[in-house]
Amino acid sequence: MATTEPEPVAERDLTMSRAMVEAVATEMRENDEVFVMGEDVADYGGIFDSTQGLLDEFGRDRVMDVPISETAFIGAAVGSAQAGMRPIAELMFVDFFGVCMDQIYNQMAKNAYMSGGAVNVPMVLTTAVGGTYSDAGQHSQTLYGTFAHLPGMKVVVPSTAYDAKGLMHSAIRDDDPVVYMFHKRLMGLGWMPAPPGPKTPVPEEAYEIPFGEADVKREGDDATVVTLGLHVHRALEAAAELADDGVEAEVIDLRTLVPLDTETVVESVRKTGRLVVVDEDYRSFGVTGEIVARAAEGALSDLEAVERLAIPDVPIPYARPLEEEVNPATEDIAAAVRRTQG
Amino acid sequence: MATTEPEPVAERDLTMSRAMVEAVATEMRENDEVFVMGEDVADYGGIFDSTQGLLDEFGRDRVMDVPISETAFIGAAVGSAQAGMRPIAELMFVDFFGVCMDQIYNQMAKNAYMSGGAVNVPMVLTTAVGGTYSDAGQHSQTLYGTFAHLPGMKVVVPSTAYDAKGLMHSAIRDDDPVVYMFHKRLMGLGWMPAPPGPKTPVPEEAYEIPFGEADVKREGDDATVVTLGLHVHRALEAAAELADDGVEAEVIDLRTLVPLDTETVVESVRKTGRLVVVDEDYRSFGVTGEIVARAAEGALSDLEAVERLAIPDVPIPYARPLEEEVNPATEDIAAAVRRTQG
Amino acid sequence: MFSDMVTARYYEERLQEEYLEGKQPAFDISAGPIPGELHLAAGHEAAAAGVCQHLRDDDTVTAPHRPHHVAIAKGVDLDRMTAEIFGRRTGLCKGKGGHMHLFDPDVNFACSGIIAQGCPPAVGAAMAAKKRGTDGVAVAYLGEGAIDQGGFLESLNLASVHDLPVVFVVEDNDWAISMPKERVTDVKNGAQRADGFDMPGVRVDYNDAVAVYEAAAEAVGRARAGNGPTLLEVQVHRHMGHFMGDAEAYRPDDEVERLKRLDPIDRLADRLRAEGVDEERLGELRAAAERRVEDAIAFAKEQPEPDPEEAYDDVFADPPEPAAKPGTAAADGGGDE
Amino acid sequence: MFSDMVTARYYEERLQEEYLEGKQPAFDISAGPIPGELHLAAGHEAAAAGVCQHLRDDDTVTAPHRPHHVAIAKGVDLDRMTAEIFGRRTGLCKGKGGHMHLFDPDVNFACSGIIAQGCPPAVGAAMAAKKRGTDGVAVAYLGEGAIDQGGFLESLNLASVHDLPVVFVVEDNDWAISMPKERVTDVKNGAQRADGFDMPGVRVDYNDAVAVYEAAAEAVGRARAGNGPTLLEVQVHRHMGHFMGDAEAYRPDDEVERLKRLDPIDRLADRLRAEGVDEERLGELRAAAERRVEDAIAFAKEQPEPDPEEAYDDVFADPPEPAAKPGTAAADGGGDE
Ligand SMILES: Cc1ncc(C[n+]2csc(CCOP(=O)(O)OP(=O)(O)O)c2C)c(N)n1
Ligand SMILES: Cc1ncc(C[n+]2csc(CCOP(=O)(O)OP(=O)(O)O)c2C)c(N)n1
Ligand SMILES: [Mg+2]
Ligand SMILES: [Mg+2]
Repeated sequence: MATTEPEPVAERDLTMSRAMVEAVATEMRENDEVFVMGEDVADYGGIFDSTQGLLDEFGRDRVMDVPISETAFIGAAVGSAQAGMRPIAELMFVDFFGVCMDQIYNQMAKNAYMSGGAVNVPMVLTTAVGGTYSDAGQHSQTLYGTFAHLPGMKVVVPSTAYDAKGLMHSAIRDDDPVVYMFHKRLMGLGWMPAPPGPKTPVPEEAYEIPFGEADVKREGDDATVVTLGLHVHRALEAAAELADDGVEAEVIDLRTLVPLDTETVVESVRKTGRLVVVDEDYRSFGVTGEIVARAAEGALSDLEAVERLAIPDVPIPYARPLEEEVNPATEDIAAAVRRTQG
Repeated sequence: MATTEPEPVAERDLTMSRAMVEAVATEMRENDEVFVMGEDVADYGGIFDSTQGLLDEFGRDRVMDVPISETAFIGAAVGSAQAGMRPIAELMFVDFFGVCMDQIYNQMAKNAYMSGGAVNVPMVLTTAVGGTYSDAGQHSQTLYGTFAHLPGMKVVVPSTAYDAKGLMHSAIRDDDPVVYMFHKRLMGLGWMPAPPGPKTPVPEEAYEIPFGEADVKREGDDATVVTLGLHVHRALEAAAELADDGVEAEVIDLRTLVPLDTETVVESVRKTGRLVVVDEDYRSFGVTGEIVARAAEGALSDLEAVERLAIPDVPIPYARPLEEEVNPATEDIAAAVRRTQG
Repeated sequence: MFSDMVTARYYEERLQEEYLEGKQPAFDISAGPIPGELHLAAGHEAAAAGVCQHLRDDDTVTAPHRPHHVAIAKGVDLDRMTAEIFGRRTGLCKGKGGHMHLFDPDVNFACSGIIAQGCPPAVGAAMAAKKRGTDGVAVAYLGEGAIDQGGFLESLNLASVHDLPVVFVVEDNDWAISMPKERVTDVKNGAQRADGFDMPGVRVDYNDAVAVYEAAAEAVGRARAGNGPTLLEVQVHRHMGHFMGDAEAYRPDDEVERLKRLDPIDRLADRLRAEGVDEERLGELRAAAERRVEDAIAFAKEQPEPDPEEAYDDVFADPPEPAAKPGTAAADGGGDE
Repeated sequence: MFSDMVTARYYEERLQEEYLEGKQPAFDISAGPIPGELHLAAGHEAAAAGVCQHLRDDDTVTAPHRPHHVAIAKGVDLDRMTAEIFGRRTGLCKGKGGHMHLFDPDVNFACSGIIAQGCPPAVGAAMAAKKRGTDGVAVAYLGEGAIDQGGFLESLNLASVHDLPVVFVVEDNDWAISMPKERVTDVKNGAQRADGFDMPGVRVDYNDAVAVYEAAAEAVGRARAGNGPTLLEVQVHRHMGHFMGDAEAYRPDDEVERLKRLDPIDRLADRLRAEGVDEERLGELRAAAERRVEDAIAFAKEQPEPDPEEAYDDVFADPPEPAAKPGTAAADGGGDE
């Protein structure tokens, strides 16, 4: 699947949620088999605006509110996808995966393989991830590693409106199940101000962003910062600070965890020799470990320093000073990069 | 909690399942608050003999068959643990976690933290893991990384009868939730012959094996093989072969994933400079990545070669040649160690 | 009952004030003195007070994401609960749990923000009571939106087959966030779910504390006597948004006004007046409730925030030895830092 | 119906033979021509044949861990299914799925080894049929042990509220492995679960194909006409162990003998005889069934095993570019190997 990045005819600055919805609406117009299912996706338009406006245009048959029965409706998405439709099912918060994981990982993700390719499951599972607003232990996780670990699903994590739209087009058109994780803090919600980064110019036309291609957001020779989601923006901020002190950090936004663009990471590490991995998942047995391992496998002799920043293997606490302590901040990233120098 | 390894007064060779049941029975005799719940744990004695004989001694009130409702009964274990009892709940195959993960990771694992320590959840979740007998994609996984990744549960994986008993005593006495993962192929079932390793001498008295202490099964200077569960035995076999060629591999059995004994791994890597990590979980975003990352963090300058062997990010296939291909074999381990030499 | 209800109502009103005040001029979920989401229960009080009136401290209650009225009726320490909601170190959970995760082991109260997932632990508490031969009971609260969730349905069966002392209390406020119940289930009476599990199902059709009290007397009595579980559905009303900040565009304009005319507190007050309780006494009870709430809020606001370092405590009760903060170089066996 | 039933019965008997033969003298699950676990359905045939008789190729069926009789009744290709069970490359799933994971998209058949998890996808297939305006229906099979599982119970509600064309078929063989149903539910009639969801629940109390056929005519007809789902429970009998190798120590000694006297195939044969079908014709049908089964087994045994390298295919339909085997150095961007 090649990238089709058109010359932008008309571009507007969009929030991430608008960009995501625009892709869904475009695909729904072009393909009657695409429909949306989830809790509060119709009249409410998605708790995080992920389906805003779709009910008005497409009606209740294609934008379906469903009972609070994630196993039943995500499984129904699997069944309708196997029947050839292209459902988009929303798991309101990724933290709720525990009530429906069997449908996600034992059916959705494995049916293609277990059937030897006889069936496909072309569906998108959208889900909100991330903290920073004191929603505590059951509503603030990203669980990036949990999903990326289990084979058979593609896992994508946009960090900008531009990527949100292109990744959504690719996800809906993909013949495999795609887990599309959008970070609440980046969506541009009226009630949860986003940092400046995620709102970007977005072309009006449809375009795809191919899976498995990381985005080098900023080039630099002194250290490689590998990250995704919210922390792309924190890493860029840290890199700007570091640049003032003459330290040039390369910032890589993975964009997709499965497939993972190891090559871009390894090439960068060959160049910089210093690796800092940052994410908002739990530290151990997750994304940061995997990136370090891939770098070690691919560029061990060049690797001079390694740092990981992530949630330090504690559930996400509620009170602000506690949550801030465990969620890597811009200064933490800058400090980690500095530790790798010299 | 200090180790209490008594001078063996009387020792017998036991299978892993007998050793595990012996610990459970001993604790049940001493503490009325300990009880067992699960599917087919009563008359059947556990599909993998994990509760064999307990019904006869303790009766149906303390050895309870339950409906095929994992969310309800594992959640009931959480509730009774919070009320001060010490339930042992069995999830028949770890592969079924998807129907009950919310109770496991959002309640069992987090309630201590979310309550600021006001409540404890002293329960043991026993579960069968692993493949090698063509049980295909939904019944052959270990999911080591999936459980170890999510904070708040201790995760233990015995590889011998001696460890199975000691870890079970520790697990029941521990005030935290402990996930006790036993490998089917090691249990010593009549219908699934175990390799020779897991059947070991086991003292009759109760003893604990403290969590977070890896076991150096074999010392060596040329390479460090870090592993657990079934692959401890394959690694030891490989090490024996390698020794014939003059390559001395150190074999480390992690025994517990949470807490993880980083120190033993790092020390060994400092000595050997070569790290081979082997397990039966999916390769990416799992155990092997974490161990490599910890070694890189702790001994980067000593690290000269890294290899990972695990299930190569595919669901477990059914046919024997396929399953054998994806599950690291003794020769694969030997070959990986050889690749790190020179 | 009246005291619990007016306390709960005033509590929610005051929390709403505190919460929104900190979010002026623009609503920003991260601003103001109360962190996070806030689900308030004004209009639900009868379901809490009518049932919990029958409970002792050693009975267990689990509540869902909308827990304050139930916690108050169950006797949770109001000062420490409020401190928790304000994210303070002396809160029930040292500021780690917050409004959806209130734990008070002294009165066996807990809550969880995941739909229906309080049900299985309540069944477990009942199982413990039965095994220990006490006459303790457990009550699991859930919303009508939760009756479609597997965790609840499985719990009905487990409680039924073991005749466990559990009462499931469904608070039917007709809405699950923006979804009216007709859109998500064919069943008009949630208590009907009991039929498939050979369990008594009872519905209280009016938002009325006395009716709840009477139905609960039977259900709790049945459980306490060892005769097994009951499913009790209670009509309640959601006077506020699903959470604070909910614009409620999905809701008919006049619905809340209409519901407020059926206010369960007014209804109980009328009843008490009819039984001869005079206006003065009611006023005193209200005033006492308000004082208690004001005191709790004042207490909470005085409390210190937790120290960032405390984030690393309490993951485990039995910490690994040597105790080490997860994620630090020490825990990782050294490093190049 | 008779043909499907005798085919299924003979199939299970022959698989049992093949399976156990390879496991002499000591039972070793990893030995012999058929890999893995094996759950056989002798005694369940009426539930499969009686329902599937009403189905077309474009109707969807999902089955659980005990799927062969249903697959046969649904018209799954017997040769390729058998090759799959023998773990061969020309099997339905190229040897990747095996006996619990048979997929035949030509007749819209699938199965899953996780209890009750075939129900939601069946609801989804029915949803697709409804959205597309076809009159297709979906049937989800499950055991009586699965009626306590959330995934089934949630599916009842979802199917009911959208009036979807689904029939849930519970095969009640009284056992869930070693657990008799009285131990795990208070409900004697599993169809009663429907009551809590405003859905018709029907039970066929005898292991009788004609009775199943009639009940299914109504249920499938109702679904096809757009009138919504039905829960149908059918009494069946488990003539064999839960899986091959099950010592069945938990089972009363004479139970199987007793059940065999109620054999649904004998019962149907009697009925056919009474309707004038002569012995010779029945014999021909049996012989044809046996030939078909023998051919399928012979076919399967001739097929090649898959090549180890094939283990890396089919994880994704749209593989990432450049296509790479997961876990190899290429996929990992080089390495020190
Ligand atoms: C498993 C799960 N799914 C979805 C949610 C998100 N959610 C929180 S409250 C709610 C609505 C609950 O409605 P109801 O049970 O009627 O309670 P009410 O809010 O009306 O009191 C939803 C969908 C959740 N917390 N858990
Ligand atoms: C979620 C889940 N829990 C447990 C199992 C293990 N298991 C497989 S079959 C079975 C018994 C099923 O009984 P029933 O549904 O009555 O079907 P039967 O075997 O009698 O045909 C169990 C417990 C499973 N596969 N999935
Ligand atoms: Mg509600
Ligand atoms: Mg059964």
